[in-house]
Amino acid sequence: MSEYLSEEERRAIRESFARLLAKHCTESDVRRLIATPEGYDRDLWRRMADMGVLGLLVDPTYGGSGAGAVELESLMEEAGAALLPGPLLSSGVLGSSLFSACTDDGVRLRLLPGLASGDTIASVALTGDSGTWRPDGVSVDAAPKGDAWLLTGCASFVTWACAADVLLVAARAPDGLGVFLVEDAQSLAGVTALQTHDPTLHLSRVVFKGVDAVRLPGLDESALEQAMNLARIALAGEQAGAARRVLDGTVEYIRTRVQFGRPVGGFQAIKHMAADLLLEVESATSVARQAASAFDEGDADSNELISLAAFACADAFVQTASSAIQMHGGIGFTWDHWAHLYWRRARADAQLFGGADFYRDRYLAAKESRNAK
Amino acid sequence: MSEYLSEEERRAIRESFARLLAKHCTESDVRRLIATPEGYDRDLWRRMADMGVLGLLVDPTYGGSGAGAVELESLMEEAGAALLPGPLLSSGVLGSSLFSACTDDGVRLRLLPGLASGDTIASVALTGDSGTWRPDGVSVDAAPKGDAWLLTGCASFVTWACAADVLLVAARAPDGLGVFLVEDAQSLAGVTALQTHDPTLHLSRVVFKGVDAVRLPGLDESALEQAMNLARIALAGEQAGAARRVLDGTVEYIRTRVQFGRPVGGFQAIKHMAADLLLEVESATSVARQAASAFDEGDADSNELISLAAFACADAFVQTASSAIQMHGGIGFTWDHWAHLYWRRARADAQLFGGADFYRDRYLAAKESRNAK
Amino acid sequence: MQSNDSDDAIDPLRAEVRGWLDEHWDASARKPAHDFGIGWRRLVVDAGWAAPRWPEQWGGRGLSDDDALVVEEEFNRVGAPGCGQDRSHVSANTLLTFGTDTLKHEALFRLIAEEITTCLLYSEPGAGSDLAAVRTRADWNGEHWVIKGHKIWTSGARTAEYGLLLARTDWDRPKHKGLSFFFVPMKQPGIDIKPIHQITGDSHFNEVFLDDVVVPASNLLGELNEGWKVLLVGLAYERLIMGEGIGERKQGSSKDDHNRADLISMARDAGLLKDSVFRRDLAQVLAYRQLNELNVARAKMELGRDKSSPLMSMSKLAMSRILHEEARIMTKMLGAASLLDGEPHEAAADVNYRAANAYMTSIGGGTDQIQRNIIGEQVLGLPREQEADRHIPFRDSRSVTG
Amino acid sequence: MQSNDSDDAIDPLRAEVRGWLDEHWDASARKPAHDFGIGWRRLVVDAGWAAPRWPEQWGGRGLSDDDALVVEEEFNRVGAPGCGQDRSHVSANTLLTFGTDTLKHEALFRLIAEEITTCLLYSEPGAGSDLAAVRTRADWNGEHWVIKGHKIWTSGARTAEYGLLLARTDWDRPKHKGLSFFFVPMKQPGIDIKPIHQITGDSHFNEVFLDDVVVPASNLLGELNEGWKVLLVGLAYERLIMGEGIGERKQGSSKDDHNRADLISMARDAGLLKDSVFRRDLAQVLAYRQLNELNVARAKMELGRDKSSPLMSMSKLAMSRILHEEARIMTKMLGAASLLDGEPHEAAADVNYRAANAYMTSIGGGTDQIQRNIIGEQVLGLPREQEADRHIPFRDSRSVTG
Repeated sequence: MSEYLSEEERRAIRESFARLLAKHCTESDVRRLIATPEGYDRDLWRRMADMGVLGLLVDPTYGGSGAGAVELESLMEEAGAALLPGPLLSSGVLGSSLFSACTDDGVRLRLLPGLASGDTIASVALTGDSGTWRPDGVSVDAAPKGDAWLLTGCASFVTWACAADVLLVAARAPDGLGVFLVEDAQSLAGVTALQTHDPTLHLSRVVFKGVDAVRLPGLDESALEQAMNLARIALAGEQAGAARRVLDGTVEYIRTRVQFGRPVGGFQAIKHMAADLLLEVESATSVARQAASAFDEGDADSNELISLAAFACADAFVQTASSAIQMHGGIGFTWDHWAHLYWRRARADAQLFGGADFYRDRYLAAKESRNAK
Repeated sequence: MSEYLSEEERRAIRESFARLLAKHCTESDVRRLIATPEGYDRDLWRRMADMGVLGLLVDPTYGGSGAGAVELESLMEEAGAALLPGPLLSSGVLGSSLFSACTDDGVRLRLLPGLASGDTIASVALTGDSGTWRPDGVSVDAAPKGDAWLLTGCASFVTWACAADVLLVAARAPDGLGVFLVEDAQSLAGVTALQTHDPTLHLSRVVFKGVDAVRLPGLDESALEQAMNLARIALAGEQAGAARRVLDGTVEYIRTRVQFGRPVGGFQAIKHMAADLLLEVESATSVARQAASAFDEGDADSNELISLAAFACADAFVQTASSAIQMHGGIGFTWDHWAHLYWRRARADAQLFGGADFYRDRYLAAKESRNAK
Repeated sequence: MQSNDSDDAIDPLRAEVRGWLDEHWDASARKPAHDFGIGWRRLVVDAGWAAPRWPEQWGGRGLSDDDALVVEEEFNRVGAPGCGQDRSHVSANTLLTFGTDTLKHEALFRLIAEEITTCLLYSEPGAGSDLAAVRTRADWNGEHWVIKGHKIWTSGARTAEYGLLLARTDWDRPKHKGLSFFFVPMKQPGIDIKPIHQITGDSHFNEVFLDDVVVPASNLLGELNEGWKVLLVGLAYERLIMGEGIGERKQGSSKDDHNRADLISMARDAGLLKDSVFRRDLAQVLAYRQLNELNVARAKMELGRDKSSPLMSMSKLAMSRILHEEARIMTKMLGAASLLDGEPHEAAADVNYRAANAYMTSIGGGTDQIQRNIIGEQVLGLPREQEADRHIPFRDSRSVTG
Repeated sequence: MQSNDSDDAIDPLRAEVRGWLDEHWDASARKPAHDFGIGWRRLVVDAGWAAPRWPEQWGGRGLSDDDALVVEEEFNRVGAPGCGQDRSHVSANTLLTFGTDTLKHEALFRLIAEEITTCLLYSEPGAGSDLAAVRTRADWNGEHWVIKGHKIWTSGARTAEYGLLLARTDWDRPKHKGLSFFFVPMKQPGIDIKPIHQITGDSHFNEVFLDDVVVPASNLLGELNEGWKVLLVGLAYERLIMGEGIGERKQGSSKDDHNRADLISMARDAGLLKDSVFRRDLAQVLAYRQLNELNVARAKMELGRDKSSPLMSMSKLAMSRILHEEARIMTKMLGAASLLDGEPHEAAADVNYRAANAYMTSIGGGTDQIQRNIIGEQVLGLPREQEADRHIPFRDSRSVTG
């Protein structure tokens, strides 16, 4: 947990963020943004910066609040609940943590303040067409060219590249994986926007045909893995928060929807579905938070918990959003109802950074190695 | 389907068998038999022989009715429903079909009439301690010794060896798997009765330290597989019939058990469990019967259907018996209630001849090879 | 059932159908042999082959079920459409059973000739699972029925000639006892049709607003206030059809009508057929579908082709699981690619469409939960769900009082 | 919550407990330091450590929850038993809250010193999930209460000093309103105890037949006809304890008390850790257990150690799934060997025992279905299940009339 934020400050920023989203990220806001090419709300982005959300992970030296995974997870629960569209995960989590881990203070000084203030948006290219988000899925090669590097290859499923000012690219250098900075990302050729199933998520495919880039010192495979871990925790928080909101909304509906002369939530078939979902939602919340706390504390079981959070939260959100449509009946099958927006997000979140079965296996492997000791 | 039995004869024998079991294989009969060392009812065995049940698969030349898998499956539904204990599957199915496939008419003339009349009981040793019931699980070796053979090794999970007059042993000969006959099985040394989870099932482990045996000509790996297929169909029928009986009994209970002022079957949680179980039971019945019919017709998809029946019927019976205990509540948790007897049989049947996951994979492999064509 | 094709044993009916088809249908070109001046389906109707089980008065031939199947077999053999309407045309069968002669003369032949279509005006925003709670009203003004109300989940509303309408004709009786069933002429003022955008992206369904819509007395089906009985006949058909998997058609989409997923080929292409975890899931999903097919086949064998059976009522429930699970495993096969959608990403678009469209079966035509009630109550004989407003005047029900 | 062990910062309470333990407990030998002439637990009671949250009058020290936890920590640190009864002893807490002074003087100290035990006389053959339908009667004969009835699922009936009994004292009130709660002295004639043979093979429970059993007036807990309220306190405790997995103890069997399965080691021994299908199942089962532990830990953190929370009410339901799934995966690990049982086949016996015993959690102490009702109604605020006989005189209920 953060050395910089007190318990009260932490609660306060979460509450402020929740209020902000309740005001500027309603369902109709989300639907409005879906129809825009940008896909996110620049004003809201600015407000999030002012509130310290964008610089949450950034050290105070560079204008951030220097908070940790616990605070991040907590805010992501709110972001998930509101179905917030935009590059928070890309820029505020992956970008911030990668730049922060860079050992070149010049880079940090140049980039981090912009990320924290919202003036600069970062996008991170982590995987190729295989979409595995594993080191072996990286399909960009980096070749030295004087002091700089030349990138060749292809990255896909790049989140919010469309909105990015700078692009960070995981690429294979002669000495192993590294992270490379492409500035002025908006003028980069070879970026294709991909049509997505979840309209609140923007993805791009980027083809590099000899693109000049700067290698960020200090960012090896393990630094990348740390940044990914933060992103996994953030995503788990988003899923837990979104799942809870879906359940709340569904419970509200079944409490009031009358069929056969009484509210449908009084029928066991529906009531028991809700009870089972609550268990999933509470479990998702518990593990997302505990994974965050273990990460911040550097606990020995933090990898295990992050993997557990990754699949448990993904499954919980998919199950909750899927059941929600069923529990709403016909109205849940309409485009104008909110349920399918969450359902699409749930399906998308379940694929980002690798599927549930991958993390299930990774979780078991972590438990095995602890068991063997 | 049989050339010897008419549609009416088939229905008649099933109905007679059902009446016989209703009279002589009630729950209290089963409980009484569980407490005896033999574990089955010799009088009932005799009556089953008289009715033609034991000689069902035996050619009329040898005193049987020469029926096929369709008739067998149909009777096994009744046997399963009544939780019939005894060597029907060992002697009436595996034994009969192996001897029938033997190309030595002398063997057939000597053994089959006894099997059909119930005077001779056969047990078949098919697997070793691994309990896979696959060719690679056979752990008895057969070495030639003049005209005869010498068996060495070990077989386990041998059904009803305790009751057997003759033992058929799958063993590895120099030229491949074969089937070997050990007569006077009751005086065979090295037979240990195994304590079983399902008290209606008797199993033994048999250690062969150079036992004299006769090789049955014509019985190679493929003949063994045919016999196994009949046994799988029989077991599927048993499972389908038992599952249906369990569901019927459970529905009867929840129709009459009053809690909160009304029958518990009126509560959706219970009602919907019953509806879901009905789907499983009907599916089990459909596939067991269709597998039998495809086997008799020599259909191209008969292996596929037999594998499907193997896991679908196993899963259906386990699910039905497990849910039945839950649906009965406290009374279902008592030894004196019938539910756990079926539950134990369901768990046992799910292991005999290999587990559900094995057959699921085998089913897919069969579908693949048809799909590739 | 015989399908003996040897000429020496052919039965006279089969010979007659065959002769008629030889004369009128070009089997190799799969089209009528000549231009007969009328549409092919009308030709079939006029010859009495469209609904051979029906009485001659209404265009049938009064054939037994077995004989009718002979006619269908012969039509199928040469790929000629138009037969079997007595088995599969829900509206026409409802009309035959419950309609007035006036209405039958007006609509029956055109329906089975498929010259006109119908739509279903059953569900309402407040009457989904609880269909008997409809509040659309039909009042007799001395001359004709006047309809006022708001219907939902109506497909084909714009093209339909008639709407099959469930409306309340007596508010003082209990909910099931005050409903009547009408054939509403759809081409008239007062009917406002608004498409519903579904989560699949399709707009297959509509909302239909009825404002002082008029219906002649002869368009009442069955007795006044006995509309619930008429409805049940139609619903039973709908569920049966969904159970056979027709619900998985991509109605309203640009895709083929029959696009069952070939999961094995997909898995092979995705290189997943050697992944043992995936194999187990795949085998189970294939099993669900095959078991349902075996159930349907057994039901048909045991009970004859057009009777309903306990197995049939389970089939829709089974199909719901099949479609959801198939979509799930297909999503797994695609992995990250399922994040995509739209024309450039055809496989993803297909999977995502299927995942959404599976709800059409698990919700439409009676939710899975309602299906389980039906199976529990009507098949297993378990006590009915308590229905607070079943026996009180509908105007006092919570559906009205809120 | 602090567990600062440095001597300079030690708080006076911690110092006192530590001093007392130093004097009375031999930490290395894990036994009392001397023979004090009375049992260890009585020594702890007399010192006020057994239930430090309780008022001094009843053997406590009136400590806050935080302070009481300090006492428990110190006891745990040296492995001394006997502390924490104010948190975990269901009967004693019920007695403290609802009992008469007479009864408290008679039983309270002996209970928390564990010199006597109690048993629960709640369920009846006709009152399982519907506990309020009990038909055991308590009638006042002018001198004392006379009990007549048939109870079931009572563990420890033979050794118990008291039975906590729910009985009907007014048949003209609705079912929940005519019940009273008694501490019944068990060592008296008229009580007949018959063991129940469970599907596990154990006989952990009994049926208890009560025939004109007498109970003094002072053994009524709470108000007359307010027994339901007393009961709810005890039930909440029972569920909480099951949710923490104590229900998986093999009570009554010859096995250890705490035998959580080490599934990873089992899988390794079975050579299954490289089987990817098995790995997925195993990971999921381990996840269920760990998620439940995280839920329980969060609930405790958020709400303090001895308050109940929505999470706690879910824990028993979660544990039910965990135990069934663990048994299932263990069965899979054994494969054919699970056909066996009994002493010569220890692994099989263990697995088969677990598979059967899992029902103790999914049925006992409120079935999974009842738990889902509770979560839906009490946590999510959904409408109550309709209860046909909730508001009528109990003698007119179907539980009585059949």
